Amino acid sequence: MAADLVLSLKNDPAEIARLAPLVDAFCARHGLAEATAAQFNLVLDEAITNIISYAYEDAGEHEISVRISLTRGALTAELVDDGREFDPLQVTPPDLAAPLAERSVGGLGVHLMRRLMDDISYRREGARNHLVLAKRIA
Amino acid sequence: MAADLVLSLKNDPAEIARLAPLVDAFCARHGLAEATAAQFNLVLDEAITNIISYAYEDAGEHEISVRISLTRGALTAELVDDGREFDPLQVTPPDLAAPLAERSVGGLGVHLMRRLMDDISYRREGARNHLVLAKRIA
Amino acid sequence: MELTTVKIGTVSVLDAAGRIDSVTAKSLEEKLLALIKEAPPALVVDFAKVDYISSAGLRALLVAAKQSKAAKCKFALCSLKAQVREVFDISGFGTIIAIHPDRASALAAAA
Amino acid sequence: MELTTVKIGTVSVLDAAGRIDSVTAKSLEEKLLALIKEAPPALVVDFAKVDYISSAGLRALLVAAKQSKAAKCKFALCSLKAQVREVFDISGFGTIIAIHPDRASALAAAA
Ligand SMILES: Nc1ncnc2c1ncn2[C@@H]1O[C@H](COP(=O)(O)OP(=O)(O)O)[C@@H](O)[C@H]1O
Ligand SMILES: Nc1ncnc2c1ncn2[C@@H]1O[C@H](COP(=O)(O)OP(=O)(O)O)[C@@H](O)[C@H]1O
Repeated sequence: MAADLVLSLKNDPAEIARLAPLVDAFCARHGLAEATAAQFNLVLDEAITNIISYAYEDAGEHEISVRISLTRGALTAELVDDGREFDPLQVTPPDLAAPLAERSVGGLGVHLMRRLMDDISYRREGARNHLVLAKRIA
Repeated sequence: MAADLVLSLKNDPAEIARLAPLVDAFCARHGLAEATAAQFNLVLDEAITNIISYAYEDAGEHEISVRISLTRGALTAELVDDGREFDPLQVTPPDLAAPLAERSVGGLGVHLMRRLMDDISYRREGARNHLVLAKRIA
Repeated sequence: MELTTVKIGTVSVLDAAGRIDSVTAKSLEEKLLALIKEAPPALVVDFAKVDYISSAGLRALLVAAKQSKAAKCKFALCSLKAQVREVFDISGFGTIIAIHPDRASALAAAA
Repeated sequence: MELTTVKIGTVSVLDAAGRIDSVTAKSLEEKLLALIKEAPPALVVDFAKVDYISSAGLRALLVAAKQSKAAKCKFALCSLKAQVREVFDISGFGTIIAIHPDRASALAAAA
Protein backbone atom coordinates (compact mmCIF):
# COMPACT_ATOMS: atom_id res chain seq x y z
CA MET A 1 0.00 0.00 0.00
CA ALA A 2 1.39 3.38 -0.98
CA ALA A 3 0.39 6.23 1.32
CA ASP A 4 0.91 9.81 0.19
CA LEU A 5 0.62 12.99 2.18
CA VAL A 6 -1.34 15.57 0.23
CA LEU A 7 -1.42 19.09 1.58
CA SER A 8 -2.99 22.30 0.54
CA LEU A 9 -1.16 25.36 1.90
CA LYS A 10 -2.05 29.01 1.76
CA ASN A 11 0.58 31.55 0.67
CA ASP A 12 1.41 32.39 4.27
CA PRO A 13 4.96 31.72 5.55
CA ALA A 14 3.50 30.43 8.85
CA GLU A 15 2.22 27.37 6.96
CA ILE A 16 5.77 26.02 6.61
CA ALA A 17 6.28 25.39 10.34
CA ARG A 18 2.91 23.57 10.36
CA LEU A 19 3.99 21.34 7.50
CA ALA A 20 7.23 20.21 9.18
CA PRO A 21 5.74 17.87 11.83
CA LEU A 22 3.57 16.17 9.19
CA VAL A 23 6.63 15.49 7.04
CA ASP A 24 8.50 14.23 10.13
CA ALA A 25 5.61 11.87 10.93
CA PHE A 26 5.41 10.67 7.32
CA CYS A 27 9.14 9.91 7.31
CA ALA A 28 9.01 8.22 10.72
CA ARG A 29 6.16 5.98 9.59
CA HIS A 30 8.22 4.87 6.62
CA GLY A 31 11.27 4.25 8.76
CA LEU A 32 13.34 7.06 7.21
CA ALA A 33 16.13 8.71 9.18
CA GLU A 34 15.38 11.92 11.07
CA ALA A 35 18.18 13.62 9.15
CA THR A 36 16.42 12.79 5.88
CA ALA A 37 13.21 14.33 7.16
CA ALA A 38 15.12 17.43 8.31
CA GLN A 39 16.79 17.92 4.93
CA PHE A 40 13.53 17.36 3.12
CA ASN A 41 11.78 19.90 5.33
CA LEU A 42 14.48 22.46 4.63
CA VAL A 43 14.13 22.01 0.88
CA LEU A 44 10.34 22.29 1.10
CA ASP A 45 10.77 25.46 3.18
CA GLU A 46 13.09 27.00 0.58
CA ALA A 47 10.83 26.15 -2.34
CA ILE A 48 7.60 27.25 -0.64
CA THR A 49 9.17 30.43 0.80
CA ASN A 50 10.27 31.37 -2.72
CA ILE A 51 6.80 30.77 -4.11
CA ILE A 52 5.26 32.92 -1.38
CA SER A 53 7.89 35.66 -1.77
CA TYR A 54 8.29 35.88 -5.53
CA ALA A 55 5.60 34.05 -7.47
CA TYR A 56 2.52 36.22 -7.10
CA GLU A 57 1.74 39.49 -8.83
CA ASP A 58 -1.23 40.24 -6.59
CA ALA A 59 -1.55 40.30 -2.80
CA GLY A 60 -4.46 37.85 -2.71
CA GLU A 61 -4.74 34.36 -1.29
CA HIS A 62 -3.26 31.52 -3.31
CA GLU A 63 -3.12 27.78 -2.84
CA ILE A 64 0.10 25.81 -2.98
CA SER A 65 -0.40 22.08 -3.16
CA VAL A 66 2.18 19.61 -1.95
CA ARG A 67 2.11 15.88 -2.49
CA ILE A 68 4.70 13.82 -0.66
CA SER A 69 5.22 10.19 -1.60
CA LEU A 70 7.67 7.39 -1.22
CA THR A 71 8.07 5.40 -4.41
CA ARG A 72 10.73 3.44 -6.20
CA GLY A 73 13.40 4.18 -3.61
CA ALA A 74 12.88 7.93 -3.45
CA LEU A 75 11.17 10.39 -1.17
CA THR A 76 9.43 12.79 -3.51
CA ALA A 77 7.53 16.05 -3.18
CA GLU A 78 5.56 17.64 -5.97
CA LEU A 79 4.75 21.31 -5.46
CA VAL A 80 2.13 22.99 -7.61
CA ASP A 81 1.51 26.74 -7.58
CA ASP A 82 -0.36 29.20 -9.77
CA GLY A 83 2.31 31.89 -9.69
CA ARG A 84 4.40 33.32 -12.51
CA GLU A 85 6.39 30.85 -14.59
CA PHE A 86 9.67 30.14 -12.83
CA ASP A 87 12.19 27.34 -13.22
CA PRO A 88 14.63 27.29 -10.28
CA LEU A 89 17.01 25.11 -12.28
CA GLN A 90 17.80 28.20 -14.38
CA VAL A 91 19.10 30.16 -11.36
CA THR A 92 22.87 30.85 -11.48
CA PRO A 93 24.61 29.22 -8.51
CA PRO A 94 26.04 31.63 -5.92
CA ASP A 95 29.83 32.14 -5.67
CA LEU A 96 30.69 30.34 -2.44
CA ALA A 97 34.38 31.22 -2.71
CA ALA A 98 33.87 35.00 -2.60
CA PRO A 99 35.23 36.80 0.49
CA LEU A 100 32.77 38.21 3.02
CA ALA A 101 32.61 41.69 1.55
CA GLU A 102 31.73 40.37 -1.91
CA ARG A 103 29.46 37.53 -0.80
CA SER A 104 25.89 38.08 -2.01
CA VAL A 105 23.29 37.80 0.76
CA GLY A 106 20.83 35.96 -1.49
CA GLY A 107 20.72 33.01 -3.80
CA LEU A 108 21.25 30.33 -1.17
CA GLY A 109 17.71 28.90 -1.22
CA VAL A 110 17.90 27.31 -4.65
CA HIS A 111 21.51 26.28 -3.92
CA LEU A 112 20.40 24.35 -0.80
CA MET A 113 17.60 22.70 -2.78
CA ARG A 114 20.04 21.48 -5.41
CA ARG A 115 22.63 20.29 -2.95
CA LEU A 116 20.22 18.42 -0.68
CA MET A 117 18.11 16.74 -3.39
CA ASP A 118 19.22 14.03 -5.80
CA ASP A 119 16.84 15.03 -8.53
CA ILE A 120 14.82 18.17 -9.26
CA SER A 121 12.57 18.60 -12.25
CA TYR A 122 10.42 21.51 -13.33
CA ARG A 123 7.57 21.84 -15.78
CA ARG A 124 4.92 24.42 -16.55
CA GLU A 125 1.44 22.99 -17.08
CA GLY A 126 -1.21 25.49 -18.08
CA ALA A 127 -1.04 28.32 -15.55
CA ARG A 128 0.83 26.25 -12.97
CA ASN A 129 4.40 25.50 -11.96
CA HIS A 130 5.13 21.88 -11.07
CA LEU A 131 8.34 21.34 -9.17
CA VAL A 132 9.31 17.77 -8.31
CA LEU A 133 11.96 17.34 -5.63
CA ALA A 134 13.33 13.83 -5.07
CA LYS A 135 15.75 12.35 -2.58
CA ARG A 136 17.00 8.80 -3.02
CA ILE A 137 16.53 6.53 -0.04
CA ALA A 138 19.28 4.05 0.69
CA MET B 1 -3.59 24.03 5.91
CA ALA B 2 -5.62 21.12 4.72
CA ALA B 3 -3.89 17.74 4.93
CA ASP B 4 -5.32 14.75 3.06
CA LEU B 5 -4.36 11.12 3.30
CA VAL B 6 -4.02 9.62 -0.16
CA LEU B 7 -3.59 5.89 -0.43
CA SER B 8 -3.15 3.47 -3.20
CA LEU B 9 -4.25 -0.07 -2.30
CA LYS B 10 -3.96 -3.30 -4.20
CA ASN B 11 -7.00 -5.58 -4.54
CA ASP B 12 -5.83 -7.73 -1.63
CA PRO B 13 -8.05 -7.97 1.49
CA ALA B 14 -4.94 -7.77 3.69
CA GLU B 15 -4.58 -4.10 2.65
CA ILE B 16 -7.59 -3.15 4.78
CA ALA B 17 -5.96 -3.94 8.12
CA ARG B 18 -2.95 -1.86 6.99
CA LEU B 19 -5.18 1.09 6.18
CA ALA B 20 -6.88 1.17 9.61
CA PRO B 21 -3.97 2.58 11.69
CA LEU B 22 -3.39 5.33 9.11
CA VAL B 23 -7.04 6.37 9.34
CA ASP B 24 -6.83 6.24 13.15
CA ALA B 25 -3.74 8.48 13.07
CA PHE B 26 -5.39 10.90 10.63
CA CYS B 27 -8.46 11.18 12.89
CA ALA B 28 -6.34 11.56 16.03
CA ARG B 29 -4.33 14.37 14.45
CA HIS B 30 -7.55 16.21 13.65
CA GLY B 31 -8.91 15.67 17.14
CA LEU B 32 -11.74 13.37 16.06
CA ALA B 33 -13.19 10.82 18.46
CA GLU B 34 -11.85 7.25 18.37
CA ALA B 35 -15.41 6.02 17.79
CA THR B 36 -15.62 8.15 14.64
CA ALA B 37 -12.38 6.64 13.35
CA ALA B 38 -13.66 3.14 14.15
CA GLN B 39 -16.94 3.68 12.28
CA PHE B 40 -15.11 5.22 9.35
CA ASN B 41 -12.71 2.28 9.20
CA LEU B 42 -15.60 -0.17 9.20
CA VAL B 43 -17.28 1.60 6.30
CA LEU B 44 -14.01 1.73 4.33
CA ASP B 45 -13.57 -1.99 5.01
CA GLU B 46 -17.07 -2.79 3.72
CA ALA B 47 -16.66 -0.70 0.57
CA ILE B 48 -13.15 -1.95 -0.23
CA THR B 49 -13.99 -5.59 0.56
CA ASN B 50 -16.90 -5.35 -1.87
CA ILE B 51 -14.69 -3.90 -4.59
CA ILE B 52 -12.14 -6.68 -4.09
CA SER B 53 -14.84 -9.39 -3.96
CA TYR B 54 -17.21 -8.32 -6.71
CA ALA B 55 -15.82 -5.61 -8.97
CA TYR B 56 -13.26 -7.39 -11.12
CA GLU B 57 -13.87 -9.71 -14.04
CA ASP B 58 -10.26 -10.87 -14.16
CA ALA B 59 -7.95 -12.22 -11.46
CA GLY B 60 -5.22 -9.63 -12.06
CA GLU B 61 -3.87 -6.88 -9.86
CA HIS B 62 -5.92 -3.70 -9.62
CA GLU B 63 -5.41 -0.41 -7.84
CA ILE B 64 -7.99 1.10 -5.52
CA SER B 65 -7.30 4.69 -4.59
CA VAL B 66 -8.56 6.25 -1.39
CA ARG B 67 -8.41 9.92 -0.52
CA ILE B 68 -9.40 10.89 3.01
CA SER B 69 -9.96 14.52 3.86
CA LEU B 70 -11.53 16.70 6.47
CA THR B 71 -13.38 19.62 4.94
CA ARG B 72 -16.40 21.77 5.71
CA GLY B 73 -17.32 19.86 8.83
CA ALA B 74 -17.15 16.38 7.34
CA LEU B 75 -14.74 13.49 7.31
CA THR B 76 -14.79 12.28 3.71
CA ALA B 77 -13.34 9.36 1.80
CA GLU B 78 -13.35 9.10 -1.96
CA LEU B 79 -12.77 5.61 -3.33
CA VAL B 80 -11.90 5.11 -6.96
CA ASP B 81 -11.73 1.70 -8.63
CA ASP B 82 -11.59 0.41 -12.19
CA GLY B 83 -14.05 -2.42 -11.65
CA ARG B 84 -17.46 -3.00 -13.22
CA GLU B 85 -20.00 -0.19 -12.84
CA PHE B 86 -21.75 -0.56 -9.49
CA ASP B 87 -23.78 1.89 -7.45
CA PRO B 88 -24.22 0.60 -3.87
CA LEU B 89 -27.07 3.07 -3.35
CA GLN B 90 -29.17 0.85 -5.63
CA VAL B 91 -28.84 -2.19 -3.34
CA THR B 92 -32.12 -3.25 -1.68
CA PRO B 93 -31.83 -2.98 2.12
CA PRO B 94 -31.88 -6.32 4.00
CA ASP B 95 -34.95 -7.30 6.02
CA LEU B 96 -33.75 -6.89 9.62
CA ALA B 97 -37.09 -8.05 11.06
CA ALA B 98 -36.98 -11.53 9.52
CA PRO B 99 -36.62 -14.46 11.95
CA LEU B 100 -33.33 -16.38 12.06
CA ALA B 101 -34.33 -19.08 9.60
CA GLU B 102 -35.33 -16.53 6.95
CA ARG B 103 -32.55 -14.02 7.61
CA SER B 104 -30.27 -13.67 4.59
CA VAL B 105 -26.57 -14.05 5.43
CA GLY B 106 -25.55 -11.28 3.03
CA GLY B 107 -26.41 -7.68 2.26
CA LEU B 108 -25.16 -6.22 5.54
CA GLY B 109 -22.10 -4.46 4.12
CA VAL B 110 -23.95 -1.79 2.17
CA HIS B 111 -26.47 -1.52 5.03
CA LEU B 112 -23.66 -0.70 7.51
CA MET B 113 -22.20 1.86 5.10
CA ARG B 114 -25.55 3.64 4.80
CA ARG B 115 -26.29 3.57 8.52
CA LEU B 116 -22.87 4.80 9.63
CA MET B 117 -22.38 7.56 7.04
CA ASP B 118 -24.33 10.80 6.76
CA ASP B 119 -23.90 11.11 3.04
CA ILE B 120 -22.94 8.70 0.28
CA SER B 121 -22.69 9.61 -3.37
CA TYR B 122 -21.76 7.55 -6.38
CA ARG B 123 -20.72 8.45 -9.90
CA ARG B 124 -19.19 6.63 -12.83
CA GLU B 125 -16.42 8.55 -14.59
CA GLY B 126 -14.97 6.91 -17.66
CA ALA B 127 -14.04 3.37 -16.65
CA ARG B 128 -14.01 4.14 -12.93
CA ASN B 129 -16.40 4.06 -9.99
CA HIS B 130 -16.16 7.03 -7.61
CA LEU B 131 -17.76 6.47 -4.25
CA VAL B 132 -17.76 9.37 -1.80
CA LEU B 133 -18.49 8.52 1.83
CA ALA B 134 -18.99 11.40 4.24
CA LYS B 135 -19.54 11.62 7.97
CA ARG B 136 -20.46 14.93 9.57
CA ILE B 137 -18.24 16.04 12.42
CA ALA B 138 -19.93 17.77 15.34
CA MET C 1 -7.81 -12.96 15.04
CA GLU C 2 -7.10 -15.70 17.57
CA LEU C 3 -9.47 -18.45 18.67
CA THR C 4 -9.23 -20.54 21.84
CA THR C 5 -11.74 -23.23 22.81
CA VAL C 6 -12.56 -24.31 26.37
CA LYS C 7 -15.20 -26.66 27.76
CA ILE C 8 -17.04 -25.42 30.83
CA GLY C 9 -19.05 -28.42 31.96
CA THR C 10 -20.77 -29.54 28.77
CA VAL C 11 -20.85 -26.03 27.28
CA SER C 12 -18.32 -25.14 24.54
CA VAL C 13 -16.86 -21.66 24.89
CA LEU C 14 -14.90 -20.04 22.08
CA ASP C 15 -12.71 -17.10 23.06
CA ALA C 16 -12.16 -14.85 20.07
CA ALA C 17 -9.58 -12.04 19.99
CA GLY C 18 -8.49 -9.35 17.54
CA ARG C 19 -10.09 -8.46 14.21
CA ILE C 20 -12.92 -10.41 12.63
CA ASP C 21 -12.95 -9.22 9.04
CA SER C 22 -13.01 -10.58 5.50
CA VAL C 23 -9.53 -12.03 6.01
CA THR C 24 -10.32 -13.93 9.22
CA ALA C 25 -14.09 -14.60 9.12
CA LYS C 26 -13.72 -17.85 7.20
CA SER C 27 -11.60 -19.43 9.98
CA LEU C 28 -14.16 -18.32 12.55
CA GLU C 29 -16.97 -19.89 10.53
CA GLU C 30 -15.05 -23.16 10.12
CA LYS C 31 -14.24 -23.29 13.81
CA LEU C 32 -17.85 -22.62 14.81
CA LEU C 33 -19.24 -25.27 12.44
CA ALA C 34 -16.68 -27.79 13.72
CA LEU C 35 -17.71 -27.06 17.32
CA ILE C 36 -21.42 -27.41 16.49
CA LYS C 37 -20.68 -30.80 14.85
CA GLU C 38 -19.50 -32.02 18.27
CA ALA C 39 -23.13 -31.47 19.37
CA PRO C 40 -22.66 -29.65 22.69
CA PRO C 41 -25.91 -28.51 24.37
CA ALA C 42 -24.69 -24.89 24.08
CA LEU C 43 -21.98 -22.83 22.36
CA VAL C 44 -20.88 -19.43 23.69
CA VAL C 45 -18.59 -17.07 21.77
CA ASP C 46 -16.79 -14.72 24.15
CA PHE C 47 -16.07 -11.38 22.43
CA ALA C 48 -14.17 -9.77 25.34
CA LYS C 49 -10.97 -9.45 23.28
CA VAL C 50 -12.56 -8.70 19.91
CA ASP C 51 -11.75 -5.13 18.81
CA TYR C 52 -13.36 -5.16 15.42
CA ILE C 53 -16.00 -6.96 13.41
CA SER C 54 -17.15 -6.31 9.87
CA SER C 55 -20.11 -7.75 7.96
CA ALA C 56 -17.92 -10.69 6.95
CA GLY C 57 -17.79 -11.65 10.64
CA LEU C 58 -21.53 -11.14 11.06
CA ARG C 59 -22.10 -13.47 8.13
CA ALA C 60 -20.00 -16.21 9.81
CA LEU C 61 -21.99 -15.83 13.05
CA LEU C 62 -25.30 -15.94 11.20
CA VAL C 63 -24.30 -19.13 9.40
CA ALA C 64 -23.31 -20.63 12.78
CA ALA C 65 -26.54 -19.46 14.44
CA LYS C 66 -28.62 -21.12 11.72
CA GLN C 67 -26.59 -24.32 11.93
CA SER C 68 -26.87 -24.33 15.76
CA LYS C 69 -30.61 -24.06 15.55
CA ALA C 70 -30.78 -27.02 13.18
CA ALA C 71 -28.46 -28.97 15.56
CA LYS C 72 -30.49 -27.94 18.63
CA CYS C 73 -27.41 -26.33 20.18
CA LYS C 74 -28.01 -23.09 22.14
CA PHE C 75 -25.89 -20.39 20.47
CA ALA C 76 -24.94 -17.21 22.34
CA LEU C 77 -22.42 -14.38 22.42
CA CYS C 78 -21.08 -12.45 25.41
CA SER C 79 -18.89 -9.54 26.52
CA LEU C 80 -19.08 -7.34 23.41
CA LYS C 81 -17.14 -4.07 23.46
CA ALA C 82 -19.23 -0.98 22.76
CA GLN C 83 -18.01 -0.42 19.18
CA VAL C 84 -18.58 -4.10 18.34
CA ARG C 85 -22.01 -4.09 19.98
CA GLU C 86 -22.99 -1.13 17.80
CA VAL C 87 -22.32 -3.17 14.64
CA PHE C 88 -24.59 -5.97 15.91
CA ASP C 89 -27.32 -3.50 16.83
CA ILE C 90 -27.28 -1.73 13.47
CA SER C 91 -27.47 -5.12 11.78
CA GLY C 92 -30.53 -6.20 13.74
CA PHE C 93 -28.75 -9.18 15.30
CA GLY C 94 -30.19 -8.55 18.78
CA THR C 95 -33.47 -10.25 17.78
CA ILE C 96 -31.91 -13.40 16.34
CA ILE C 97 -28.83 -14.16 18.44
CA ALA C 98 -28.68 -14.20 22.25
CA ILE C 99 -26.18 -11.56 23.40
CA HIS C 100 -25.14 -11.56 27.09
CA PRO C 101 -23.32 -8.77 28.90
CA ASP C 102 -20.72 -11.12 30.43
CA ARG C 103 -19.53 -14.71 30.42
CA ALA C 104 -21.21 -15.61 33.71
CA SER C 105 -24.69 -14.71 32.46
CA ALA C 106 -24.04 -16.49 29.15
CA LEU C 107 -23.07 -19.68 31.04
CA ALA C 108 -26.05 -19.35 33.40
CA ALA C 109 -28.41 -19.05 30.40
CA ALA C 110 -26.72 -22.02 28.70
CA ALA C 111 -27.22 -24.30 31.69
CA MET D 1 12.58 31.48 17.84
CA GLU D 2 13.68 33.05 21.10
CA LEU D 3 16.58 35.42 21.63
CA THR D 4 18.34 36.20 24.92
CA THR D 5 21.27 38.60 25.28
CA VAL D 6 23.98 38.40 27.93
CA LYS D 7 27.21 40.36 28.40
CA ILE D 8 30.23 38.27 29.33
CA GLY D 9 32.89 40.84 30.16
CA THR D 10 32.75 43.19 27.18
CA VAL D 11 31.59 40.48 24.77
CA SER D 12 27.94 40.39 23.72
CA VAL D 13 26.47 36.88 23.54
CA LEU D 14 23.13 36.21 21.87
CA ASP D 15 21.47 32.92 22.77
CA ALA D 16 19.16 31.85 19.99
CA ALA D 17 16.64 29.02 20.33
CA GLY D 18 14.09 27.29 18.10
CA ARG D 19 13.53 27.81 14.37
CA ILE D 20 15.30 30.47 12.32
CA ASP D 21 13.26 30.66 9.13
CA SER D 22 11.58 33.19 6.88
CA VAL D 23 9.10 34.03 9.65
CA THR D 24 11.71 34.69 12.35
CA ALA D 25 14.88 35.73 10.48
CA LYS D 26 13.93 39.41 10.35
CA SER D 27 13.85 39.66 14.18
CA LEU D 28 17.23 37.96 14.38
CA GLU D 29 18.70 40.41 11.88
CA GLU D 30 17.26 43.40 13.74
CA LYS D 31 18.56 42.13 17.06
CA LEU D 32 22.05 41.49 15.64
CA LEU D 33 22.25 44.94 14.01
CA ALA D 34 21.11 46.58 17.25
CA LEU D 35 23.80 44.70 19.19
CA ILE D 36 26.50 45.68 16.69
CA LYS D 37 25.41 49.34 17.04
CA GLU D 38 26.39 49.14 20.71
CA ALA D 39 29.95 48.59 19.40
CA PRO D 40 31.11 45.66 21.55
CA PRO D 41 34.60 44.29 20.68
CA ALA D 42 33.00 40.95 19.85
CA LEU D 43 29.55 39.38 19.27
CA VAL D 44 28.93 35.65 19.67
CA VAL D 45 25.72 33.94 18.61
CA ASP D 46 25.19 30.71 20.56
CA PHE D 47 23.29 28.16 18.46
CA ALA D 48 23.05 25.43 21.13
CA LYS D 49 19.25 25.58 21.18
CA VAL D 50 18.69 26.23 17.48
CA ASP D 51 17.00 23.24 15.83
CA TYR D 52 16.53 24.63 12.37
CA ILE D 53 17.88 27.28 10.05
CA SER D 54 16.86 28.07 6.48
CA SER D 55 18.50 30.38 3.93
CA ALA D 56 16.47 33.26 5.38
CA GLY D 57 18.44 32.81 8.61
CA LEU D 58 21.74 32.54 6.74
CA ARG D 59 20.93 35.82 5.02
CA ALA D 60 20.40 37.55 8.39
CA LEU D 61 23.74 36.23 9.67
CA LEU D 62 25.54 37.31 6.51
CA VAL D 63 24.13 40.83 6.79
CA ALA D 64 25.28 40.92 10.44
CA ALA D 65 28.73 39.55 9.57
CA LYS D 66 29.22 42.26 6.95
CA GLN D 67 28.02 44.95 9.33
CA SER D 68 30.29 43.62 12.12
CA LYS D 69 33.27 43.80 9.85
CA ALA D 70 32.52 47.43 8.99
CA ALA D 71 32.06 48.16 12.73
CA LYS D 72 35.29 46.31 13.65
CA CYS D 73 33.34 43.94 15.92
CA LYS D 74 34.50 40.28 15.93
CA PHE D 75 31.54 38.18 14.86
CA ALA D 76 31.35 34.47 15.68
CA LEU D 77 28.95 31.57 16.09
CA CYS D 78 29.19 28.60 18.42
CA SER D 79 27.61 25.25 19.43
CA LEU D 80 25.85 24.37 16.17
CA LYS D 81 23.86 21.13 16.10
CA ALA D 82 24.88 18.70 13.34
CA GLN D 83 21.87 19.34 11.07
CA VAL D 84 22.33 23.11 11.42
CA ARG D 85 26.08 22.85 10.83
CA GLU D 86 25.38 20.98 7.59
CA VAL D 87 23.38 23.93 6.26
CA PHE D 88 26.29 26.30 6.99
CA ASP D 89 28.77 23.95 5.35
CA ILE D 90 26.74 23.52 2.17
CA SER D 91 26.37 27.28 1.98
CA GLY D 92 30.14 27.89 2.22
CA PHE D 93 29.81 29.92 5.43
CA GLY D 94 32.81 28.25 7.10
CA THR D 95 35.22 30.48 5.16
CA ILE D 96 33.53 33.77 6.00
CA ILE D 97 32.15 33.43 9.53
CA ALA D 98 34.08 32.07 12.54
CA ILE D 99 32.28 28.97 13.83
CA HIS D 100 33.38 27.54 17.21
CA PRO D 101 32.48 24.12 18.60
CA ASP D 102 31.42 25.49 21.99
CA ARG D 103 30.85 28.70 23.89
CA ALA D 104 34.11 28.53 25.83
CA SER D 105 36.23 28.48 22.68
CA ALA D 106 34.14 31.26 21.12
CA LEU D 107 34.72 33.44 24.20
CA ALA D 108 38.44 32.58 24.29
CA ALA D 109 38.78 33.61 20.64
CA ALA D 110 36.80 36.81 21.27
CA ALA D 111 39.07 37.91 24.13
N1 LIG E 1 8.94 30.83 -7.23
C1 LIG E 1 9.66 31.85 -7.75
N2 LIG E 1 9.08 32.71 -8.62
C2 LIG E 1 9.80 33.73 -9.15
N3 LIG E 1 11.10 33.97 -8.88
C3 LIG E 1 11.73 33.17 -8.01
C4 LIG E 1 11.05 32.07 -7.40
N4 LIG E 1 11.93 31.43 -6.60
C5 LIG E 1 13.10 32.08 -6.70
N5 LIG E 1 12.99 33.13 -7.54
C6 LIG E 1 14.09 34.05 -7.93
O1 LIG E 1 15.30 33.33 -7.78
C7 LIG E 1 16.18 34.05 -6.91
C8 LIG E 1 17.05 33.10 -6.11
O2 LIG E 1 16.26 32.45 -5.10
P1 LIG E 1 16.95 31.84 -3.81
O3 LIG E 1 18.10 30.98 -4.27
O4 LIG E 1 15.93 31.16 -3.00
O5 LIG E 1 17.59 33.06 -3.03
P2 LIG E 1 16.94 34.37 -2.38
O6 LIG E 1 15.49 34.12 -2.17
O7 LIG E 1 17.68 34.50 -1.12
O8 LIG E 1 17.22 35.46 -3.35
C9 LIG E 1 15.28 34.94 -6.07
O9 LIG E 1 15.97 36.10 -5.63
C10 LIG E 1 14.17 35.28 -7.04
O10 LIG E 1 14.54 36.37 -7.87
N1 LIG F 1 -18.20 -3.06 -5.87
C1 LIG F 1 -19.18 -3.93 -6.24
N2 LIG F 1 -19.23 -4.34 -7.53
C2 LIG F 1 -20.22 -5.19 -7.92
N3 LIG F 1 -21.18 -5.68 -7.10
C3 LIG F 1 -21.16 -5.30 -5.80
C4 LIG F 1 -20.18 -4.41 -5.31
N4 LIG F 1 -20.41 -4.19 -4.00
C5 LIG F 1 -21.51 -4.91 -3.68
N5 LIG F 1 -21.97 -5.58 -4.76
C6 LIG F 1 -23.20 -6.43 -4.79
O1 LIG F 1 -24.06 -5.98 -3.78
C7 LIG F 1 -24.40 -7.05 -2.89
C8 LIG F 1 -24.59 -6.54 -1.46
O2 LIG F 1 -23.34 -6.21 -0.89
P1 LIG F 1 -23.17 -6.15 0.67
O3 LIG F 1 -24.27 -5.33 1.24
O4 LIG F 1 -21.80 -5.72 0.99
O5 LIG F 1 -23.39 -7.65 1.17
P2 LIG F 1 -22.63 -9.03 0.86
O6 LIG F 1 -21.28 -8.69 0.33
O7 LIG F 1 -22.60 -9.69 2.18
O8 LIG F 1 -23.48 -9.73 -0.14
C9 LIG F 1 -23.29 -8.06 -3.05
O9 LIG F 1 -23.73 -9.37 -2.75
C10 LIG F 1 -22.91 -7.90 -4.51
O10 LIG F 1 -23.76 -8.66 -5.33
